[in-house]
Amino acid sequence: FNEPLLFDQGSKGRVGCTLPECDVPELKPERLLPRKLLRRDIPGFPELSEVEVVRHFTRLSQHNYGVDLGFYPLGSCTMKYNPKINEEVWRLPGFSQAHPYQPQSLIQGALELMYELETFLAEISGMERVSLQPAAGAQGEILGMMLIRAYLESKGSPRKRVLIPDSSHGTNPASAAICGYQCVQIKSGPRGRIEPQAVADMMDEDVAAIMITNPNTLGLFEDQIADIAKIVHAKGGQVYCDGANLNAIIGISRPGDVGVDVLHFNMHKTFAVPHGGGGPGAGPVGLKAHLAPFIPIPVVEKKGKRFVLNEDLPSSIGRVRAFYGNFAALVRAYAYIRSLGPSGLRRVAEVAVLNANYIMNQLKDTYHLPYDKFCKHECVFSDARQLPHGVQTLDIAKRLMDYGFHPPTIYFPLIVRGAMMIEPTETESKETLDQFIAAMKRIAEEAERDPELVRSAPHKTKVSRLDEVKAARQPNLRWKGKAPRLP
Amino acid sequence: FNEPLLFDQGSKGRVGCTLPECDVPELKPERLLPRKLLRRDIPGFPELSEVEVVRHFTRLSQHNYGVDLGFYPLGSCTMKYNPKINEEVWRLPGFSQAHPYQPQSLIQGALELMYELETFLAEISGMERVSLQPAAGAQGEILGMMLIRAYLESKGSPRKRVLIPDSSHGTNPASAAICGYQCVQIKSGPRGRIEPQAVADMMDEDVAAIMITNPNTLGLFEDQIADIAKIVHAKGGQVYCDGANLNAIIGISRPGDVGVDVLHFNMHKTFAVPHGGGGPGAGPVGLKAHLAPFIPIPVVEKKGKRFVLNEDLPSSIGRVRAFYGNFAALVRAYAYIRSLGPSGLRRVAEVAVLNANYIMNQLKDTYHLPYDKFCKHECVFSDARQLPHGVQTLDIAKRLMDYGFHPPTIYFPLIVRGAMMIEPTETESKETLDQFIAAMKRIAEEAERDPELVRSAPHKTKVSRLDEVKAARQPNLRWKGKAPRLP
Amino acid sequence: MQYIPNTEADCREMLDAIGVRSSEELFADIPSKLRLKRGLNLAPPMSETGLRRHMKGLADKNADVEHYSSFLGAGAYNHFIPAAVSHLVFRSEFYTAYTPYQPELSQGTLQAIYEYQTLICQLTGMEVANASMYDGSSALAEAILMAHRINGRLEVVLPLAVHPEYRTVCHTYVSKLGLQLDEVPYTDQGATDLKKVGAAISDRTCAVVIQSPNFFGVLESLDELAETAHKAGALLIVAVAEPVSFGIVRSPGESGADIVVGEGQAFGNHLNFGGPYLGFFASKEAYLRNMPGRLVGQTTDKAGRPGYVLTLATREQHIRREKATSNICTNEGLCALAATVHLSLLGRAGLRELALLNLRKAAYAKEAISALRSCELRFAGPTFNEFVVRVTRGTPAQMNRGLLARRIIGGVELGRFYPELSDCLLICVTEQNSREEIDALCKTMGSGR
Amino acid sequence: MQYIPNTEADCREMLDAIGVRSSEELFADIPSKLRLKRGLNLAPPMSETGLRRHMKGLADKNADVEHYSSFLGAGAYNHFIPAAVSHLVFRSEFYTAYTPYQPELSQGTLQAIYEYQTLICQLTGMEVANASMYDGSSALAEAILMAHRINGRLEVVLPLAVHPEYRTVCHTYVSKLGLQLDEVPYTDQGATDLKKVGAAISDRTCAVVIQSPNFFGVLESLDELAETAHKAGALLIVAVAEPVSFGIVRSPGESGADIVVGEGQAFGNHLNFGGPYLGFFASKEAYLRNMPGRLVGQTTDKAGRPGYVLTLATREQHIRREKATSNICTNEGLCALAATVHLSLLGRAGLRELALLNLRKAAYAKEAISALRSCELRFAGPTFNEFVVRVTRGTPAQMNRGLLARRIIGGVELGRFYPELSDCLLICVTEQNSREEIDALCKTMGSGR
Repeated sequence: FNEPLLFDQGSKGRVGCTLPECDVPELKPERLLPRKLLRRDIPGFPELSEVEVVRHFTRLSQHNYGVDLGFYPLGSCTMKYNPKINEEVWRLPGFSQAHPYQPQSLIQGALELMYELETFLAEISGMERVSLQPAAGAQGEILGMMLIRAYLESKGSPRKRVLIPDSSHGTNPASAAICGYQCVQIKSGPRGRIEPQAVADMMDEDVAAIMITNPNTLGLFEDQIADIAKIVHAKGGQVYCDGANLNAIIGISRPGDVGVDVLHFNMHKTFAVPHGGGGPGAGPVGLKAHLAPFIPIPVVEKKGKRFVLNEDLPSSIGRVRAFYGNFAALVRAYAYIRSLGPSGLRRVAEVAVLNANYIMNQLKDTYHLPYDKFCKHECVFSDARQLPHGVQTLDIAKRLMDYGFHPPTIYFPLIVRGAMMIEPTETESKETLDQFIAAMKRIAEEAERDPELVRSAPHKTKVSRLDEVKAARQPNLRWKGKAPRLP
Repeated sequence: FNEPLLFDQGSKGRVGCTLPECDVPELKPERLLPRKLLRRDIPGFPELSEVEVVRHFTRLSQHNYGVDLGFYPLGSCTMKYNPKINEEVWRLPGFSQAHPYQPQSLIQGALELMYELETFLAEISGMERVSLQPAAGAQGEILGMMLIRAYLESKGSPRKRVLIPDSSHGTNPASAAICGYQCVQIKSGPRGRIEPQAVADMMDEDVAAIMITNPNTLGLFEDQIADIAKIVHAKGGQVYCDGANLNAIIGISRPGDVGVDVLHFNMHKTFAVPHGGGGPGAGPVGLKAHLAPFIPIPVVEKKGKRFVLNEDLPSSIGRVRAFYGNFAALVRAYAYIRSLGPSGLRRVAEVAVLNANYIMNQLKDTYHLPYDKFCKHECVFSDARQLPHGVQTLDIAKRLMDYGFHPPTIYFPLIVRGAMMIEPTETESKETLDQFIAAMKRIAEEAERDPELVRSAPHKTKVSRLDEVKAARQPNLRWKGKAPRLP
Repeated sequence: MQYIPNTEADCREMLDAIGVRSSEELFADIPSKLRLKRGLNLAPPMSETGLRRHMKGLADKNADVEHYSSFLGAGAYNHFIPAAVSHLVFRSEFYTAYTPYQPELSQGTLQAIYEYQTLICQLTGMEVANASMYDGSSALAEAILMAHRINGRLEVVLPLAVHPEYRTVCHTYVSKLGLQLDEVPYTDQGATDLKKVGAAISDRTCAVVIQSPNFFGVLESLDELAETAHKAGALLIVAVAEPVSFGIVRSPGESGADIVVGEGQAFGNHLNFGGPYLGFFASKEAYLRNMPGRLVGQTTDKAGRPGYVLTLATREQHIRREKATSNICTNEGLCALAATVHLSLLGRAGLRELALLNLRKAAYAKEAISALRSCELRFAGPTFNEFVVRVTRGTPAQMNRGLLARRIIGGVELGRFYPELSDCLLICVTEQNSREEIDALCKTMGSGR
Repeated sequence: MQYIPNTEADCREMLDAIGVRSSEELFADIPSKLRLKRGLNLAPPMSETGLRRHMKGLADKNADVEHYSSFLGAGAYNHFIPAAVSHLVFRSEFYTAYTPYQPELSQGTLQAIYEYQTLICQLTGMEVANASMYDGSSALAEAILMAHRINGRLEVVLPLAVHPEYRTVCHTYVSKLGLQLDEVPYTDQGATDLKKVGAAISDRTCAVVIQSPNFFGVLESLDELAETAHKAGALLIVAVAEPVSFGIVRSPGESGADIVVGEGQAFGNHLNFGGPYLGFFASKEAYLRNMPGRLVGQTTDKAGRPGYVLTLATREQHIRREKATSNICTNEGLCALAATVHLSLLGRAGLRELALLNLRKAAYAKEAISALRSCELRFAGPTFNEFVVRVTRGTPAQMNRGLLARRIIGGVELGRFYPELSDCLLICVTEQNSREEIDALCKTMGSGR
């Protein structure tokens, strides 16, 4: 059933909540503010009862697919199960109802948590300091590049260019650009990995850094990362690691041990913080000691038994957001780490990798696999075998919906034409993987037998394929209605 | 998509939650209990991870329809909107985590709430005492009849018979029977109400009581209830009122003022406690002073500023359940009464009655209306006009599902052949009523134009009509699987 | 009026459509003398903020087991409830639905109840289970009524070691139908005196009731009892108030029980100051048609797909009216759902582990307390997670006051129910009580005040 | 391992299918020297019970606005959140979804964002709004970057009355691109000195930033500013940190703003010790293609039914990579949903009433405080729900300590951000502060310690 917009429902004068009674003198607004500053009305604003609001959003929710409904193998997004206890603990009043400017004596629990989380993330990544401030991975990237820039400036020059592999995440080039760098692309080698020689060829003293995703977006471990780091460091450059795919190596290999200078984490990927349909996440940044003077303020420090916020860092780059980061997301990540402990976190990586390899192995005879052997947390297929039947990746993705699955990430990484990037995560059972594999095989059969069935999918969703061209050509970005309504 | 049973999922050795570590000596069970009392295993019991359990019940929930999804006009069930704040407050630890046997000094808030709720319910109903103990309306009925029996016994004889109108709720006769009474049916008069003369004809000194539902299940107010009460009282009988339909008259007329001796309330109808897909509800019982000595123990009393539980009532009939009633339901009912206050509660009745009359008025030209004029909280139609086309009430009900509505109560009250009993409640907007009315009119058209479409409905639900005969003839009441599973 | 969408203007339109001038006219059928001539005398309305504050104020006047160490049991158990349980149970599709009269829109509720019925059968070792009863006590009373429907006899053996409030409920429920309840004492083991039971049984005996673990926490010997009862043509009704024991204790079904009932609160339901709780009810298949309450069965739809419906409704009051097996209509569906979710999470291994943890913790406490000079164990029989302690210095009330001063809620004072045990406390230990808490309990109990 | 379904046996089967002996073999591509040779040095795993207890222990070491009276604002506001908000936002279909890349499975999220964009346009008086930014401060920084993309100029006027942390964020964000931020002082009204702004503007000016209500709670005069900026070819960027003011204060759009950004936390989002919050971002339609962040648009499906999609992605980094309008990928979708739900509940009348209530309560407090001998109002300009108090007896820190002794969290000590205001407190009053609380605040402030 179609659900009308909020603005097309309701009736004049309805309200959906009660406010406390006014227990102070009820002066007219004209007595309190200059008349020219006053607003009369907000035409078109909703007028609904609580009942209507609850039904509206309950129905909308049923038009959505989440991890709690089923398999969500979006590659590179690590859509793992979000533990319910974590959703309970972050809402404790001491966390969710604390004001950021409370006196430090009244926020000792929050500071302790942040202090410990920094320690945990440093240990997990092999980095020396961690800033918890960035609100998302992409903001972590900006912060990381800013730190590198500040460090290089302190050495005399910020330099000009940043090296970015063609298998990098989409946000990497944009992040470097915001920090004033030009991006230079490095081609992956035939093994789907960066070749040290390619880096050596590009590396000079105008290059500020290389941004590496490891494991990369082909799901492969950059096994020469240590050599690459040496090459970059030799010319005074820095190594930035996009940690979006940390889930594959947690407890097994630490970026800090293999030459990485800066790394961002995605709390909403590796550490089971729910993604919220597009955030909020959190993207802490780990760094080596030489970058520590530039870390954003404030930092949490321990003085004896007390925790304090220190803003007195003269070389700090400043802040990337107000206050201290997406604290409620940090609470969940902290709880997750405490639940699993060292052995549990390592088991996460082992099973995540096993699950991905199982899918890769079971589907490699059905779909074209551009890079073979073993993968880490995700595997990448292409539509090369289906294209001759006129069925492409988009069609396969849409058809998966009819089988009850969320599609994988598609057309990414760009270096694989028609890529399907499948990341199962460790929270999926073998049975679910088997069902997904069976569906993928059936779709491959359908592509041969009845390609139109696949091309016209999805057939079971609330809406069929949407006209994205129309959306972009004639942008309709808000309800315009007929404001003001009838009196 | 079909969701397999819990027992057909999972894999040997999976667990869905962690238990605290054992911090006491881990003695073998054989050392703690006699071997013959020990259990080895529970074959077939679920073995699932948290992920699987969460997905299972999330999916099942989407196979359900609730008030939060739409209109649910089940007559006599008063499916009104359940305020979300009430769901929040009952879960406060002081309510939800209090043990019933805590010392009285540690339960003063709970006792105060119960004491006040008793006062509120007495004021609303015009009764003199209220027992909060019954867990549901039907248990309230049992308790009410037990009180009457105990009172009559104290006067010399419990008597033998109970008069029950043909428009009464289904549970009334069963409740009277459990208390050892024979039931005698009274026919409604042509106005859909009980005629005093019919009662006078049946009334003698073997009749213990009359059980009246007011407003009755035709949605009509028993306007002669005061005269009927006089007739019954004159012969020493008692008047029991089924208060399931109190929503229609709250703040307007009080059963206690019109001759009722005992009345049960349904907290999950009138007082917005959610029904939970079949409970828990709560069914407090209001009573007049002469029945008070027989009230179940314990009762809450106020001594100075303190509240106490009193168990010392020598004539009490005892208890109908352990502890004090469905307390968490009582908390919600209390919160609801405090939210609305006197004017809000009266408005509930006014709008509930207006909504029902609006539907009755708008549909009376389309569907047969056995009893005309104004109704109270619900209206009753029949399928008399559709039957000639081979479409009956059941078909109309099922077809409503295709329009996104829950069907009304059907084939009840029994005195209307093919009854459709529609109770909109006050929490529905005019727009929703208009949509429902439009759907009902379309179905009436369909019944003429394309009766098979209606007869084969529903078409849009997860399952089509289910074989209820098979279910009853070959009862399959549990999973039997192949226990024990493979090792 | 956030819960009443229709505004004055909406109402006006509807009144016009109906053709009346005011909503007053719609109440014209209520004679003036039957009207309330004044407003209700209730507190004025509260805003949501005000209500939240007020309710928090009331709640804060209570203690709760989150803020105190508690050793109370006696039919209401403080067990850990995983966060996933309330997350799922409070999905509004479940809790804002009615009894599943229309199966096509209620497959979620119905399948969950079918699963619940299966779990109850597995736990109790019985063949059929219903969709829930109000609580353990009323389930027991209904079990007696059911036994009476089966064999028509009028005498029931009801041991004193059955929960005292359950016994009161049974008396209240069955006395109107002429049934007679015969009490039987307990031994120094804290178990029901089986000899006395044997002596009380005759060919007039309808049923023998037994609770295990009983009110004193002691596990009863069911096998002999089943034999004795069956020999006399009576039914054995077993009540279980602490169902976590099912994880480690042999099921009543294996011992020959005919009807097994009890309190399911321990699975997924909060203490809630005594309610709502969850009566479970299971029996042998032979007695199915005498069973009270709702039943969900599996069937198929017109397309042959599996589906679930309420079934065997011919036993129920809306078909048989006064001949119904019971008058139960609304039951405790959401509590049953909570139990189903919790049991699914615990699972085969988890339930056993949980039961074992309770057993071990209680054993640890029992041993520590038996070593104190101020107390002794009152009974010698095997117990699960509760046991009775006799206070030898001072009174139980004094001991509890001393504990309370240390934010420990001690045991239930048994004098309240058994005058002969007025020097005793009933102590319950669950997985929620850490060793630290148990040590603090013992230390304070041992300190003599 | 309740979150990892596969057991050892399941893993064994999968390894066999893959044809390797152990999961170790799957990591063969990680050279031994790049391996961690030891276990991670972290605390051992905790059970769910243990975790809950531990987290509660940490939370209890913090104060919260439920247990204290708080008068803190300064960019983070304590407003009442109706229970329906979290009930809806924590439906798992919403919070366990990813960014809606596949619209057919994401219509719920997408329609809600479309509604959110509409609400933001209505509130700000602007023509287009995006799907959310990280918070108010980064939204402001992005607004400056956007203005730079539009007119290519490099100088930005940034008044001192803008939130100090927002200013720091702007500096951090824009300095790498050669933009220059010129600070402008405030007057004794507490408003930005418009003459000085005028003097600072030239044909090199990219944008003029203004916050209203500003950091001191004072409402700025936007109309003149818009005129001055536009005359010089510069854009006017208006930041709003307390959006409840939209209910009663004229919208920036009406005053001629080009870009309006701000902090939406006040709508439906908890204080959360500073995050996650909700950056909102709106502009004139003419600048649409320079806007950062995600956008949702309405379109139709193949059957002509309306539906929603992420659109205008050509501005974004996965298409344009380093030429993208910003690098934002994950934003604050769930916070935007909470705001949408809260605003729907408040509605047209409720938002106005809420704003008025804040205005009146703050005015009441302002008047009471101005009557004290120990304090005076520092600025004379009109304010919404915050205002600056100069402490004339003792220090702000002393005054706050005195308040804290009565469980009142006083105002923000402004010396932290403005050395010249080190004798001042910034006091915020919302609908959450009862008159009683305000009276207690004033009484304690007046008691001289």
